[in-house]
Amino acid sequence: MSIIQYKDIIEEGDLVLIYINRSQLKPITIRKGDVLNTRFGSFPHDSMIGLSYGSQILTSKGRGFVYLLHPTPELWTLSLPHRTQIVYTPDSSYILQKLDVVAGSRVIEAGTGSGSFTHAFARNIGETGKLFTYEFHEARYIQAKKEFSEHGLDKVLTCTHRDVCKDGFVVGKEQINGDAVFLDLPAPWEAIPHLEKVIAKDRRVGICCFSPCVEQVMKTVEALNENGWTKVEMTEVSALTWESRKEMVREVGDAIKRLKDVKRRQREGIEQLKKLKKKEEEEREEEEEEEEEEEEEKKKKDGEIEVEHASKKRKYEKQPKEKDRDRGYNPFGKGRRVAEGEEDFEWFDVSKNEREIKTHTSYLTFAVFVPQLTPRENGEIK
Amino acid sequence: MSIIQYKDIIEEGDLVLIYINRSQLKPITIRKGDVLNTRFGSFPHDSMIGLSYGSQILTSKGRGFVYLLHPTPELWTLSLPHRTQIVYTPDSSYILQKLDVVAGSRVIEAGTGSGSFTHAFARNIGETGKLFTYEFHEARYIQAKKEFSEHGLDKVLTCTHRDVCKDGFVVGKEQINGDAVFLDLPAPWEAIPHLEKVIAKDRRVGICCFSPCVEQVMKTVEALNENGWTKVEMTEVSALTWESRKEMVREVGDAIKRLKDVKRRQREGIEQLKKLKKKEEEEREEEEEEEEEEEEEKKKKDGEIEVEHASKKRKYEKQPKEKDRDRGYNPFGKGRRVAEGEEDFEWFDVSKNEREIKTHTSYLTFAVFVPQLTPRENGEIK
Amino acid sequence: MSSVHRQEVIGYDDWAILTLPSSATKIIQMRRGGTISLGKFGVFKVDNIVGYAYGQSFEVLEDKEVQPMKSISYGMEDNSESREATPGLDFQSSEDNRDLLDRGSENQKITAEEIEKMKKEGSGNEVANKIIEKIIQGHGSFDKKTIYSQEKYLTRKQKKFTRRFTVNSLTTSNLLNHIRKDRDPERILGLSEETLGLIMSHANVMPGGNYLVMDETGGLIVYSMLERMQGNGSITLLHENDQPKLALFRHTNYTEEELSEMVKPISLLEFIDPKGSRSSFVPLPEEVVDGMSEMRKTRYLRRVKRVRQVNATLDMVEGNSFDGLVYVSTINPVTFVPDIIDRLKGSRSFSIYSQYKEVLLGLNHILLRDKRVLLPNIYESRVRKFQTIPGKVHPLMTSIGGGGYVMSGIKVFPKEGAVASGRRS
Amino acid sequence: MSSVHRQEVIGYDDWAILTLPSSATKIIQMRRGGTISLGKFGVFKVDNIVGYAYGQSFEVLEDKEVQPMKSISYGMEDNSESREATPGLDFQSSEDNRDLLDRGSENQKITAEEIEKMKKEGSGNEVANKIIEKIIQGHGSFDKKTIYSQEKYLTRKQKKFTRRFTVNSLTTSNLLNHIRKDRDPERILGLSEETLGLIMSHANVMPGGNYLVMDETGGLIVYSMLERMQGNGSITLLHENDQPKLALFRHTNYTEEELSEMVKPISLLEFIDPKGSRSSFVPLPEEVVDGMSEMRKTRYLRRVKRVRQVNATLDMVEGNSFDGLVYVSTINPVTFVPDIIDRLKGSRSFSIYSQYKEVLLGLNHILLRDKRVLLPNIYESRVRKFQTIPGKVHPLMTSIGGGGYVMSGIKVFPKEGAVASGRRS
Repeated sequence: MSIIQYKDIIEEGDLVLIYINRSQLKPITIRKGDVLNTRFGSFPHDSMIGLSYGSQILTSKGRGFVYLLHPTPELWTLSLPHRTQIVYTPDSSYILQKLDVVAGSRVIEAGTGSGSFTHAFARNIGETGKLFTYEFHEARYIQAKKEFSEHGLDKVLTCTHRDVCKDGFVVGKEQINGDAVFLDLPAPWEAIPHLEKVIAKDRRVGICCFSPCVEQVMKTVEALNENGWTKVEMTEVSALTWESRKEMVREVGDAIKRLKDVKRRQREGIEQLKKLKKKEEEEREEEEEEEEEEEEEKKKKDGEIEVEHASKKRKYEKQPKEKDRDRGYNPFGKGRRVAEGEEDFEWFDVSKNEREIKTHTSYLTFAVFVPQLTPRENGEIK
Repeated sequence: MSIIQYKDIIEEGDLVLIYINRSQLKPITIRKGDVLNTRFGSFPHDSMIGLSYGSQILTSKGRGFVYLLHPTPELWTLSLPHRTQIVYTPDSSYILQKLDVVAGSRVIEAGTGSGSFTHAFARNIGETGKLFTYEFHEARYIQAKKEFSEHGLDKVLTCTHRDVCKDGFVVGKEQINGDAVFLDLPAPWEAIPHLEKVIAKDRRVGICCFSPCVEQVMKTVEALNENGWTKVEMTEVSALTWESRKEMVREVGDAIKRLKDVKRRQREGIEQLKKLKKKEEEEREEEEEEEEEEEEEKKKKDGEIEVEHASKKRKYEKQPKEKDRDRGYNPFGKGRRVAEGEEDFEWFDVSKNEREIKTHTSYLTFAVFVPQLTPRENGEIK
Repeated sequence: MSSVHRQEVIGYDDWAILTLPSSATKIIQMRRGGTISLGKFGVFKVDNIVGYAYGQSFEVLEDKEVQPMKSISYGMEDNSESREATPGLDFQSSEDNRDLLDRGSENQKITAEEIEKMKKEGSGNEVANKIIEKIIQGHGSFDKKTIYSQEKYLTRKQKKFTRRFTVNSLTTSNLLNHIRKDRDPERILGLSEETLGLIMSHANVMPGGNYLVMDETGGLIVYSMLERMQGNGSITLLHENDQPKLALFRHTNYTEEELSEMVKPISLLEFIDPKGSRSSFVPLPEEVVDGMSEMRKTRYLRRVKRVRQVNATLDMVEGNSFDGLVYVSTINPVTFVPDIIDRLKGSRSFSIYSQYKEVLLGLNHILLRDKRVLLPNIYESRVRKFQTIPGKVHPLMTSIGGGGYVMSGIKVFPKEGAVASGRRS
Repeated sequence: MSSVHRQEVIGYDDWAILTLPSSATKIIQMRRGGTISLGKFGVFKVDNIVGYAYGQSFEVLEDKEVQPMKSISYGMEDNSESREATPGLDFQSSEDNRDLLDRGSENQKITAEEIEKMKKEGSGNEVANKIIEKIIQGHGSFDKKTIYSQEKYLTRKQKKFTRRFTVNSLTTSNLLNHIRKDRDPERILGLSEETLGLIMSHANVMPGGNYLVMDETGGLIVYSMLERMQGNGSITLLHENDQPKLALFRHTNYTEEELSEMVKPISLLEFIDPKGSRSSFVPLPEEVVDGMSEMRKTRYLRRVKRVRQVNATLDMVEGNSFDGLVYVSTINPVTFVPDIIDRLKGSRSFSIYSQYKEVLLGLNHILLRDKRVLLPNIYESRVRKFQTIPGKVHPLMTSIGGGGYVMSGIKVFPKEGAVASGRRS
């Protein structure tokens, strides 16, 4: 199979991405007799063969399940361990768009890194184009080369173990003729002078350099200018993912009605008893709050903060709609707890970021190289 | 009057901000006998005296009107011509918050510039604090000093004509004891060494340097470190203003119904005539579109682009709600035009940015200076 | 693959985009022997630019001639590549702006009429330099500006008067930015370049795929997909009128024939009722066709072809055979997307675009509960551009607002009886 | 002005915020003779830090002693101010990472137990350095990292083990960031420091003003306004239960009395029906009061004072006398804000906060049509922080999401008969 060509039915030897949950995607290669073990249960590979991509499969007891996904460059990126250096989709999709990487493009990439962007390049250029990717870290090179083979990319790309800053990009006698260049290197300015030998000479060539620090960009801009690249443009992509949430519609009228009710009861003289009860309740609440605080303190393990993931469900105080308003709610507003989006209540559709958001990956420095053709030497079109 | 103390009734000599429209705020000083002329009509100052701030007044013919606003630092900022260098509210409000500028603070500001931020500082510190502001550009200094007097800020601030980078901040024999410093200078690093003489020695002092370029920040960071400032933090404020708009809810069912209608008419054989008509219409439309394009081309005045302001109303194609669906709409979807938010239609509440948004003002570099007190020399608390 | 359109060298009859020093853009067609007018930036002959690589810059000379330039900003201040080439303007500058008054145009003594007159007097880039020189002389307080302000002022004036242009090919990005910046962003529903990139990547658009598309941008989405696929694969284009609206293609290098090879139009009505929309046309026996006159035969065969195409498209719909969905339409996706999902193959991705996040929110809530969809997420992407003049690096002070939002997800086949809990942990 | 609370020097009984090298924070109170435990960062005596300026940093030594430090990061790698003071760690580094494997914790040979043991063996900051040294020795491929990665690694470890802290005063910003980063942002409805600043400036909060306030953050908004006003002006606090919820004040330097001097609570019910909420209490004649027992008199006078306060607050409501509105509540502003507008004086500003833009949109549409309001705008402000290590300047890779939105506007008095068109041009 190939990651850059869809197929419909899962066969032995296929790469399948197992969707376990929102944050867990596990790549496996289908082998008869093998078994996939997850914390939701075991799934024999044999049961996957012959199914359509996208199928859900259950454990024998029917308690746990996973989905069998066709790999795509974007899903492959999600499946990689986060500690690896990865060019994520907001950056990669913009670079592909701006460098105009399409079917037939000839792309130069250094370094290969985790190979995540390599997949997206390969997807875009297809079998009519060619990708040249370079990695100087040997272990990473071996790993990437193996993955590219397994993912059916051998026809589309050449992966080379090389320090391009020292040794340039020339590979054997192959004409590279790159029309798009991507440099994700600590010192792209050392690689830029070597590009002249491998970029196309008959058409416009685009480049993108990917560097986290401002100082790197400055050196890169200088090197680009010195080496004949023009239209130098430094950019930065800010990306956000939005969660859709429900926020309860609370009306001032309800709060006022509640207060009126309290007042009425006070007048009716039944307040004394309630007050005692309320006080107890409040004290309990305070205690709970303090306990909660202490617990949080503990969690922080003496100063180190554990980031909570935002997906935990929020709870709302009961705030019934008009028709429910008579169903004896608590005058002190401490009703039963309501789950987010519960029916019988009104909700705003709202959007929210994750608790921790990515605010920087790298600066993208783009430029173009335009060969100065001479079609009308001697006044004639050549 | 004072811009930093509210009053209720307009009197002679007051500074009033005339609200003409969303983008026009005009400051005037009320003088008996004077007349304010706007393109919406003339308004004698005499008619304003004795009115409450916030009043709307009409021209004698009742056709045009303006509002009489009490100046605030934020409105004053909006009233300044855009070409002047201004610290806008998203930056100024964050700086005030982070530097903890409150009633009683002692603030050092250089340079004064348009004086817009000076007003916000003065508002926050009130009459129990003190502001020292410095401007090296003589004409600007004279203008600012005049405005500060007119705006009732003399008690709160001292405005000095001075190149602080050369001559420092010391003013006569006054003890400045600044606890917050704001530097909006081309080379803040030249002013930083002079601060030592004028900042408080018995408490933490905060500083914010305001510079548009990265290189300025780098030099500033270095100077802060060298001069004993700690907790150096470079930040940037991104601010957006959101317009609320209405987007028509278009349903796929309506489109399908329209298509069915067309098909039915086709079957009924009345299509031939319509087609002719339609073709004419389309051709007319194409022509119109081309004319429109040409007109736009012209507008660009051979390459210079005029930015359209986004407030122009959008038009929607008619898309009636269920109950209106029988009112003979045009099968080709070319009904009468509907204004945004028109009743009888369904609308999404949506939000939108302005066509042109501010994406950068300056980097804000914060730091603190903590005096190293020695309360327990000889093992005793002093 | 006749619909391959990668432009490398400027050729006759090509459509292309000119960029001026002010970064204004203009769509032109290279007609043999024709001339192109840039208004006050001059006039040049098409013949003079044919044969150069796309991306080439030129300076307009006299007699409609041009001089190829290394870049459009060569010799200008905001481009360090050619710092040494800056015309040796020698003016006094102040160490700071302290003596400069904020008087705006009051400082300028040269009038607009004088500039207009000068422009008519000469041609070529020399005029620009002369005008700039005059403007500086006319500027009452130019020598009171700092070198920094002087440079900024010069750059602004140079951009305004320099007679240069770059010829760019009609890539999707160039086309999009032309519409978004110089025409009206609303024409393409506010779509930005970075958001288009997101749409394409999240829908996994690639050569060889068969995609279902709603395109209310006048054809920009179709254009983008054609560019990426280069003749390999198919686009089934849903339209809500009697035919798709692809006005944008009028000024591109695609012919009707090339378009029809890759793009299969289908109306919403045909899409929701594929069975009922099949043609009742029955092919005639071969011998009858053979016996037709040449003209009738041609007409007949064309009809056969059309019917086969429509039926093939309906087959794809009925077979739920699409490799992806790209939905860029103001039709409320809540009312339609859930119906489309079934038409996708398993494990295929979709991208739904809206200018407004609020419109996608409702759909997102629904798809979060739809077992046929995994990972329904709303994405936003915004690019900031920087000035990179050495010593003066900072983000651009302003840019175009908006850009839109993308919701993507993956089509899956849920199994009856699977426990819903634990699915989204 | 008893409610003035600007902290300058660390004093007994003060509440303050400690910051650790990891930037975790902790609220403490300085009890005379007490000790404060920082868990694995050590223990110190309160007496040892009293008298220093707020903002002072310390290193924890043995016997609960401390050593004042110029800054918390003094001597650490990410702080260029003390580059020369970096402990002379002398390790081999690689020119690049080419030989380093991505094996995560596999590379580390020192165990967690060993580290724990070392921590117990010593005290003072020496331990931290020893641990770090050990960790480096135990790191199988430390010398294969680049200098850059080595530095990053060291900084991370130093932050984790260095026994230092800074004593910060309880400013609103410090309090807000403590809750937002180390507790739960939801407790303050997701409010960020920059958005709080916007709220305050757009409502023109200043000493001497009389403000109407809704505060669902446990008191952070009230705290912020008190800090800005420093005892000058008043806060009329609307509450939806029988009393305002100001839990946050339990750990601050304000006493109940100080609070009650500036903060006037009023329930929603009293607010919407000020007439009906007036006490029917009639003061007794002076001679009767004079004749009371001391205890009864005190009780009586307290009651008089309370009634007068409530009536004064109701007077402000009835007199439409507020200088501004700060609305930070989950009660849908659409259902309440239009009723409040009348209670503001002319040309006064308001700030309405919501965590969600969608909630403000509906209100904005209504106020755009409300002639009593000018310039109803929705603002968003987000701060990005940067790393400023020389040679490695870049925005921080992650930060906390959200921060909320502010709608502000100005109350005006429309004139009957004014033509609506042309008002918002």
